[in-house]
Amino acid sequence: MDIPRRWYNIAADLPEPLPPLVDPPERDGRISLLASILPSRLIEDEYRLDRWVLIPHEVLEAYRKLGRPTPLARARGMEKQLGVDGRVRIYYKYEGVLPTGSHKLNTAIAQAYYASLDGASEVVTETGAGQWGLAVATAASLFSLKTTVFMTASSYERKAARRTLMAALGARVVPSPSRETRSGLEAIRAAGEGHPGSLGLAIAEAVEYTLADEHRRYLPGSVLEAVLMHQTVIGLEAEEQLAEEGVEPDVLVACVGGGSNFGGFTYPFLGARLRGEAYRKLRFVAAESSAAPKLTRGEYRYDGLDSSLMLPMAKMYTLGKDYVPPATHSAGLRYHGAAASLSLLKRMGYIEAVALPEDEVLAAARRFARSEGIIPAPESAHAVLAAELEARRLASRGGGVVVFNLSGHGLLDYEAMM
Amino acid sequence: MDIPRRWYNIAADLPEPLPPLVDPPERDGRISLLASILPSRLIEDEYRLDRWVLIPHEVLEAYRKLGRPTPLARARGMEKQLGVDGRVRIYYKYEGVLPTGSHKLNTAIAQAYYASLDGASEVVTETGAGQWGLAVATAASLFSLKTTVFMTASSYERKAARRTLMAALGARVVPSPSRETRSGLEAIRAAGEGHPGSLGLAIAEAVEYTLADEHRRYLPGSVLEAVLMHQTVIGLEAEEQLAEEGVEPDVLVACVGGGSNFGGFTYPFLGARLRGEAYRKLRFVAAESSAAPKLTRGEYRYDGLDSSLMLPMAKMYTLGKDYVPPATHSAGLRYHGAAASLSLLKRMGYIEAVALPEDEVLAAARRFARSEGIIPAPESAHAVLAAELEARRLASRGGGVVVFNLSGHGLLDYEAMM
Amino acid sequence: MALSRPGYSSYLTIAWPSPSEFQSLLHKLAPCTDFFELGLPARNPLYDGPTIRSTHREALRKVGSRGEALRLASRAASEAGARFIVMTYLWEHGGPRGLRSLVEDVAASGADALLLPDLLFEYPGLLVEYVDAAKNNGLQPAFFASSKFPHHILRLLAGMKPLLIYLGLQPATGASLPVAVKSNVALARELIEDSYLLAGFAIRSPETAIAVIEAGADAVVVGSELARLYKAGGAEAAAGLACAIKKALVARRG
Amino acid sequence: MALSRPGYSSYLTIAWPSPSEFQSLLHKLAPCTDFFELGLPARNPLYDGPTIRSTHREALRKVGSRGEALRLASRAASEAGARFIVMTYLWEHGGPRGLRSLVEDVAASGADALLLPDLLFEYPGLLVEYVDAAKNNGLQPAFFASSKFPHHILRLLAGMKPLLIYLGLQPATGASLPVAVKSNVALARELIEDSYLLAGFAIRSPETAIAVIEAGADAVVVGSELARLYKAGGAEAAAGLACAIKKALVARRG
Ligand SMILES: Cc1ncc(COP(=O)(O)O)c(C=O)c1O
Ligand SMILES: Cc1ncc(COP(=O)(O)O)c(C=O)c1O
Repeated sequence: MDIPRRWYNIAADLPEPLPPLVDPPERDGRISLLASILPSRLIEDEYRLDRWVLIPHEVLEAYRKLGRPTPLARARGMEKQLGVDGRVRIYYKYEGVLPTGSHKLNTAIAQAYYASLDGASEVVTETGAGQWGLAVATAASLFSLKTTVFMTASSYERKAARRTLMAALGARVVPSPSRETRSGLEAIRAAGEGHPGSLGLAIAEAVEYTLADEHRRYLPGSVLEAVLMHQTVIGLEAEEQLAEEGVEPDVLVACVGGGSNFGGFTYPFLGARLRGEAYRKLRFVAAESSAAPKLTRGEYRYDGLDSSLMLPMAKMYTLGKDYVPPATHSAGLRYHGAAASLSLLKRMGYIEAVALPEDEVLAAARRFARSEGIIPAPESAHAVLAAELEARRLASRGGGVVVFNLSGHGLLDYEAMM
Repeated sequence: MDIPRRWYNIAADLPEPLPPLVDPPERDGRISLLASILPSRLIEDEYRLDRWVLIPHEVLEAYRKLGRPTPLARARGMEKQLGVDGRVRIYYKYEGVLPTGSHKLNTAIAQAYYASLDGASEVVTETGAGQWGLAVATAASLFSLKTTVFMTASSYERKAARRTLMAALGARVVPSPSRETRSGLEAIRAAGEGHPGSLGLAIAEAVEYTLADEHRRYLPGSVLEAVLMHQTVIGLEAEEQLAEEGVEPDVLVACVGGGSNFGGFTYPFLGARLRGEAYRKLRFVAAESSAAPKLTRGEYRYDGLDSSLMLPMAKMYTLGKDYVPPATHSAGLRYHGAAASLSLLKRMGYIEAVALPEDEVLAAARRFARSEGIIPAPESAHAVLAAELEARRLASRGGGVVVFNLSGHGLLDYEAMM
Repeated sequence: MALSRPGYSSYLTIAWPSPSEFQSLLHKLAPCTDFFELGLPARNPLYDGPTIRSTHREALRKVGSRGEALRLASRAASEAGARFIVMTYLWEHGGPRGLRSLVEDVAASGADALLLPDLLFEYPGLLVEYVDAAKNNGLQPAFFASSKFPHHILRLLAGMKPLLIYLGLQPATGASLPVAVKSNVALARELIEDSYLLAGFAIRSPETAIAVIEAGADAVVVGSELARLYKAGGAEAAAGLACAIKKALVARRG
Repeated sequence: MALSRPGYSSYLTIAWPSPSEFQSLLHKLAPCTDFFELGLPARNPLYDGPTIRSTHREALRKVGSRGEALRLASRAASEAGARFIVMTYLWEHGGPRGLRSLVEDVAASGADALLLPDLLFEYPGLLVEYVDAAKNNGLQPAFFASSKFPHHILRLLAGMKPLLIYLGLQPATGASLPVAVKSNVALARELIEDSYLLAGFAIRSPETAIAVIEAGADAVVVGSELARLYKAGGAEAAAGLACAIKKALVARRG
């Protein structure tokens, strides 16, 4: 099997048009800000009419060298452990083989390449636990770009591993709030030196820092349609791999933070379904954290992509941009909203969602580690648990095939496993 | 490209016969002990006349699901960073895509499967920093075996990540010295509770613990010829991948702890060279740590595989079984000897060796991370530095192709990068 | 009545900067404008950029009601002898329940069409009712599509014989035209076959306009840049750009 | 003179447990043994297992010199009318410089061959000299190969017309014969063509012996198990196993 040559843009096949990004009524200029801080080719990807978008050669090369195609594996150990073997077949697509250990690299590579096309010298982003920051630092180094990552101060202290790794990659990791931006200074002035930081504040700092120099570009890690599109390499590979196995899935499962691994994994299948070409009975299950249950408990409306309204608003399922989720190990699923296309498809009933509590998720992670030999990222473990539930359900109805996306490994999240 | 179906046994092609394992004159019965604690199929692999050994179906399946074939990548960033681009092409084979992050899993899977063939219920091993222990815990869980890992007490305290991950996989991780074995109790009695442990002691405990129950098997992580043979999947894949690229290498480089990733990577090429079939001018460079410079400074003689002479002796380059290397981050390269076949080939001039100091190695690791986007394990970084040196040398002589094995990622060794 | 190909359209917010200035600006632009797109002042012009948004805010202070605004548009256009379509967000008019009366009012103003940018995004189920209402009132339907739009819906819209399909290219604000914009226009052209394709957003020079036309659009519309120029250099400056674009298009058709 | 096919060989350490017991044990085994492999007592019998090693330690205490041991072997064998080869480590005889005198002494003892297990592993460069010395002294060469052995060297050895090539199967100590042992024997057979293939180590029952012969060996040798049986049940017990194996082999040839 080879790497797909094209990304899939589901907007072309949606049953209804995708509501566009808009400026907040009370805060103009967010869209044009976006257009001026993002790599311009990313903006193009975000506003693409084409169903298929050619993956640039340089990105393909990087995909190949970093481990794409990623494996699709039969989860025989999991089947046995669940007692569904013989009736239900479970497969998983494994993105943890990528060097930063998660799917985040798929879009980071494209975005860093795009920044280099703009003649940028530096990329900038924010990070919580560090998955995205590490992916950006990695991708940036591949295209010889400097990296500055605003890392929430509390994570900066507690997540020494990813911070050190980013630094080893040459990234400058700045605890946020910092004294490098007006937003940072204001926060420090208001709350004192001990400010733990927040993702909203880190975004504001990253954007402000990006704006201060025209050779900087800001890279977003999820939620944008372009990001979901970049991730469709996952699903496109999976589709071909399942075909090679001669397998027709009954349910696809992935976890949802902003929606990029879910969209990346399911959209190629969902698109074929929407076009009426295949997968008539295929179900799509989104596994979210009960700490941030936007798809199951959120409202469908326009809301800010970030709490500080630095970025535009999207029409999506949201818990409100100021929602503060309870502490969990799954930092990547704490986002308050879900990508516009995913929200639309959920709204229309094409996608089902389930919110899962962390203790059960981590128990599933342990079961999976023992039965399959891979320690899942806490985020990805939501997909594991949801897949277990689906497998059990199928088993009680005569059998079937569950395929889920294992978006990353948990080697650096070992505290979650304690 | 598909996974190789067979392992390659270089003993069949060596220019001179491989000196066999022997019992220490002063300590009988080590070979028969080995035969009774190892999985019997592993013993068969260790005493194999065949040049090619079929990989069991179950092992192949596990290889596939866990990410084999692993990628072979062109290191364009590294070429550019070294200033040799245009003259020297550098490639690396990347074993870090495997779920525990290193090549160790290639043999752990085979060995755990072999243990299951014996009807064993539990596998046992020792570990220092935890790479091998984690690989065993992972492989064992795939074959539904219990795992007990004796981890040197000092690492047990300091390496919480790998310890926790092993536990998450269901392994019982016991700090050594423990109170579970006679050897452990004696060590505690002699040195008190604060005993930091040693690999020799951990081996002694693991062997003793294995012997206490016939359903236990002991799994060795390197040095044995069978282990090197299992690792030849690396080189066999690389050979095919290079052929697909239309590339003929000039130098192959890998790091050496006990020799398993070096042998696994180079032997398929070296074998073809020994048989006179190809690679007439190919050079083979072993990168060792100057903290344990057996190939460059050791003696070629029979010596114990472990300091406590629990296991037999092998004829090898050795610094003496009681050699205590200075502290380094490259725990996997601190071994006092090198596999028998590797030592023989070094002795005969087929393999060159270079000992590298840790500070330069870690600097190379950082350069590689920045230019290639992968954070190498400190062990693997020795191969990176040696490859840099070879690339520079080739560049000054008109150019060529360097291929090295990147045996693992350094995500869990971030302290080394600080 | 069909629109000219290639065509050039000027967007203005009705009553901006004031009713009289609006009227004279329209007058000034009319000779170089094939048809106007006139926006009803809105509280929340959702899909518009900052420049247009501010025109809405200012215009809102100048006209009291929809009726008043439409009468102003109607008067200005007929005095200038210009064709026009009206653009407004359905949301501003009470959503679905406001549709029919809105269509009637717009039809009464002499507009060729009513363009509701939020129709398909926020009220996709209202498509048939909108087309029906438009036709019943002597309007041709006009549709707003984004550059991230389902292909089957573009085809469906084309099948409804609209006056035009407006393709929003936002937010391509770079100086040179990004490749994706060209490919979006070309693909839209393919999907809607010979329907009239009006492309807008982010056009501010004759070169860009030509590029968009060459990619497959029938017409381009300029809005923000006209407002900016007007603020900077008055009606002359705005008309300068409009006429330069119109000239370039005519020259190209040659 | 060629060895019989299939053949059975008993290994004994010369002078173990004592010169006289050795002599009578050999006598007892002779009727069922096609040829003996007699080991010169060694200080460090490198490749041998614990049982044989202890026989060496004990025997060393009973004989003073190589000459004495060889005379004992010679006498015992001729009295029993048995053929024998002598096994010893070259290392024990001063290595390379001791080779010629060792060969002469062994030839003088009436042995058919001198087997030096460490020759090819520790002194691979001495191969030609060994073959030369052996032939000059009326001995046929005999070689020891392990089950992890270069194929080209096995072929080379076969080309030297040896009396036998001994294939060490160690340390296959399981009850049933592992698959690898069978495939090793079969492959060795293929590589050495019709050279005489003697297989040893870890054989302790007629069944294993038959299996090894069926896999392609010409003969099997038993050592450790004979020593164990002798210690446990005397010469009768040892002969019991030897004769059972011999009988099984003959029956099979039937
Ligand atoms: C391993 C992993 N999986 C999933 C997610 C969730 O993000 P998304 O929904 O964009 O895939 C994250 C985010 O950090 C992650 O790190
Ligand atoms: C990543 C990595 N590379 C290399 C080694 C060295 O071992 P070997 O020489 O057996 O490949 C180790 C051992 O732990 C390791 O973890």
